[in-house]
Amino acid sequence: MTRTDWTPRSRSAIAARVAEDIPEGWYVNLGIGVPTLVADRVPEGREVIFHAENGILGIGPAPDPAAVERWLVNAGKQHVTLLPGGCYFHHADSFGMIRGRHLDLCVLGAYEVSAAGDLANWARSVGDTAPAVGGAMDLAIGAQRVWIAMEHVTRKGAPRLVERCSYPLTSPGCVKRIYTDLAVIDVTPRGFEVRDMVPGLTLAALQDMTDAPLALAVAPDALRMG
Amino acid sequence: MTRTDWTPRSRSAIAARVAEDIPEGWYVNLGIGVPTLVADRVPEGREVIFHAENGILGIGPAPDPAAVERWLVNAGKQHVTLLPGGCYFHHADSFGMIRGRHLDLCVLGAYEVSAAGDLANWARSVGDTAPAVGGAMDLAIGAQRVWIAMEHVTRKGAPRLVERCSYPLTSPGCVKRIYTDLAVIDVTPRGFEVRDMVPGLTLAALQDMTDAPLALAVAPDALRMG
Amino acid sequence: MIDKFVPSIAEALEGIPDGATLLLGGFGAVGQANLLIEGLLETGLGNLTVVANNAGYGTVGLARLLREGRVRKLICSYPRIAGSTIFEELYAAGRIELELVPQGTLAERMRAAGAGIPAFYTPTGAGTELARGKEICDFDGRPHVLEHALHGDAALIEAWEADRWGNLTYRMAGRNFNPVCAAAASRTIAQTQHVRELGSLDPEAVATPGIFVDRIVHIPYGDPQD
Amino acid sequence: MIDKFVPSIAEALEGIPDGATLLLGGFGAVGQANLLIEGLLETGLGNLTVVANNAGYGTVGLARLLREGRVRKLICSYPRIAGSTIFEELYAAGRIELELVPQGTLAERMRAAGAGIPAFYTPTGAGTELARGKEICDFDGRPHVLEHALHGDAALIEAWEADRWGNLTYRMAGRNFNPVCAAAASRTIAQTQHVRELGSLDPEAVATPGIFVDRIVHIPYGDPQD
Repeated sequence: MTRTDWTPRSRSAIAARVAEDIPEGWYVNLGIGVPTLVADRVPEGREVIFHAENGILGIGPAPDPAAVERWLVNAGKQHVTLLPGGCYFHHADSFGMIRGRHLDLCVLGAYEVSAAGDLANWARSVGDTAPAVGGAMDLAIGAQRVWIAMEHVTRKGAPRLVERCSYPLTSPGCVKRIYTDLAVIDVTPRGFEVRDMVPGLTLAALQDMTDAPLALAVAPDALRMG
Repeated sequence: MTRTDWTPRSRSAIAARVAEDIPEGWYVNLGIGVPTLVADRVPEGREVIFHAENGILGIGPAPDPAAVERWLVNAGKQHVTLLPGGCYFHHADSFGMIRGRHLDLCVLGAYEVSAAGDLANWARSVGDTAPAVGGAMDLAIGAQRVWIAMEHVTRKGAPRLVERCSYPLTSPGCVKRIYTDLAVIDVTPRGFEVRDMVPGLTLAALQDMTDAPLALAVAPDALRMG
Repeated sequence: MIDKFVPSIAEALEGIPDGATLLLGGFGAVGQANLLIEGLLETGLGNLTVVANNAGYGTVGLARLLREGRVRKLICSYPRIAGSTIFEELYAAGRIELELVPQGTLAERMRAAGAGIPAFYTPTGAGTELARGKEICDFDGRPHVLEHALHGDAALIEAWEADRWGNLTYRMAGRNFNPVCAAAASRTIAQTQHVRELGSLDPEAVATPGIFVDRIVHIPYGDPQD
Repeated sequence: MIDKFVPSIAEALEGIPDGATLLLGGFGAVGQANLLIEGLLETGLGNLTVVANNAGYGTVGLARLLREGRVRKLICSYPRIAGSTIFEELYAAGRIELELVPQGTLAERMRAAGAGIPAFYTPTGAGTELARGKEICDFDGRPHVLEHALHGDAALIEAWEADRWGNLTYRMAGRNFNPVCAAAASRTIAQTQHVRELGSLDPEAVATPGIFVDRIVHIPYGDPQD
């Protein structure tokens, strides 16, 4: 594949594509990386309430560098702001919200997602280096919906959408939808179903970069090209 | 026993006797009845922090009837006041404090206490009438110490300190000390031990009104007559 | 724009099904969502399971709902009504089922439901009639009872202040079970004494974050009566 | 008069035994009781088990304690130190034991310890490496992991304001694990930025009631650095 007829979405464009699908009024937790970018791409005037594991609801845009509040960081330890209507609570209450299924959505990054919705995003292996899990497992089981935002393949070109995860699982069967630089794909009882692809990309070409069968989404209004 | 050489303690005097034994700085929950009276008998200048199950720490004296705050009631649904330094919290947090053993003391009323420290104070029988338990079982297992304040015998003269409770248990083995109108009695691994009695009362006479063996407390400083 | 306020009690209650499990905040006369509860009478709903600490207060709210025969089962710690025998009569006549739960276990079971914990062990009630038939397990040599989360189809609660995102504060002892119920139900409906602009509540002092609240009605009824 | 303030860090830490289990509040650079933690170095204590979300921040606090070899075991969700490889090196060299716990389970295990719940079931981690060897039980057709309370011999926390009864507030994201640790330890030691008169904190906005706090040191260090 030396030439392609399509342009992958940028990280920011993936985030925008995710943001487009978030309805007003949802409570949303954003993971580190591309997911974090989603907050800035929510369409103007649409109220979405962002949650951070470290006890914040109602996170606003990044602060003016000249006016950083050093006591206000998100779960990625970045400085943030609080919107009017935001509030603070402690870690047990915060994970009560997560585990208790009060979040409408969590957007996470991933190493791999399987056709059964298994998520691997916390460790590339177990044991060889100091492992760290953070809140990934709580978010994966707790949010009403888990959406993944990631590159479709690794830097070496290996598929990240796979028949079976090779990395340690974060949670089995938790992923509902995947937003990559090439496509938006639902995880259904029938496996991966493509909702949209970037212009110029074909299902056959996408399948070549995917390690599990792809089908086009059956609902006619679900498939959107471009 | 038509004549006695002793005067039983009044309800208020029982409360005062309990209050005398509460050191400064203890966190204390008071049950309904005689225990409630303990708050007003704490020696002047001694700071004791009173807890109510319905989410209050730092309860102060009863309010001036002309200035009752209708949003401030204790677990007995009486209007109370809040001391400077008091605060509010919800019921799950309140019972977390109780169950988590953060209270130094709970003073409760009782129908019966056994020589093993079993407490019966929530129901006279099970099933014949609508039963109600409230927070009694949580307080009985949760406080660091459970002290009982009650009359030594029932109105009909039957002992309330017994070998074995006949009423349904609130919790087995939880009572540490009993303050009655006649005596102060520790519950020890050896059974009931008398710490003090009202003036004029003899151990033999007290034993007559008690359904389990009594001994004098062994520690010399623990026994105080008067 | 997110706006959880609805103009009428009828709209606030819309969608609660017959036979629903309802969680009611309040303790004594304080913090009872009486007007929401009485609104249920207009809806014609019946066959309800009600979770509440008491069986109502006076002749309003839950006491009326009971009198009108709308409640099939009561899950409760202290099923008494001040100055009324409504509950006792229903119970004696076998016209209502009662599940008696220690007050702290009642609070913790709802807290568990809100926090995604399906079951937990508690020392409360071990060795008593109320543990009969339940799974018992020893921890640190002490028996504990396995208790299950208590989830509601709807919670009816009373707040002091509310903003359009559903952030709530309570007043003094009016907090009690209200925040616990709010988190434990599929839909949480609040009546509030005061309406506040978004951003005017102290983010450090919001007692129930809006994520737990679905609908709010402004009912400035004044102080609780008793 | 109750007064939980002590004049020095050394006095605040007095009585913590060698080999103790310490609960440390803080998330990222915010809300870390760094000066208390570094005070441990002066005491000569070692062989510690430390419960904390991260393995420290920068080169202060827990990071220093680790570098000095005082920690035998770390119970942690995300054992990384921004800008440092201290933990990784100790771990690779087999000089420290690690118990990796999902962040929400870490918070809930401490919450359980504070609330007298010895064990609970959680969906977090089911079907993953982190559930290996643990008791699994299905609720509502979903597997759950039995997790145990995590209790500390001491908690070292950071507050924004404190009064002499030990009531605490936190600042913004500085709340995080601090209130959770405070309730879960046998002795809780707080460093505070501000000292307040008793009665000047809003009773509706106290985040940690004084019942959970044993000693306080006034350490007005300013804003967290990173």
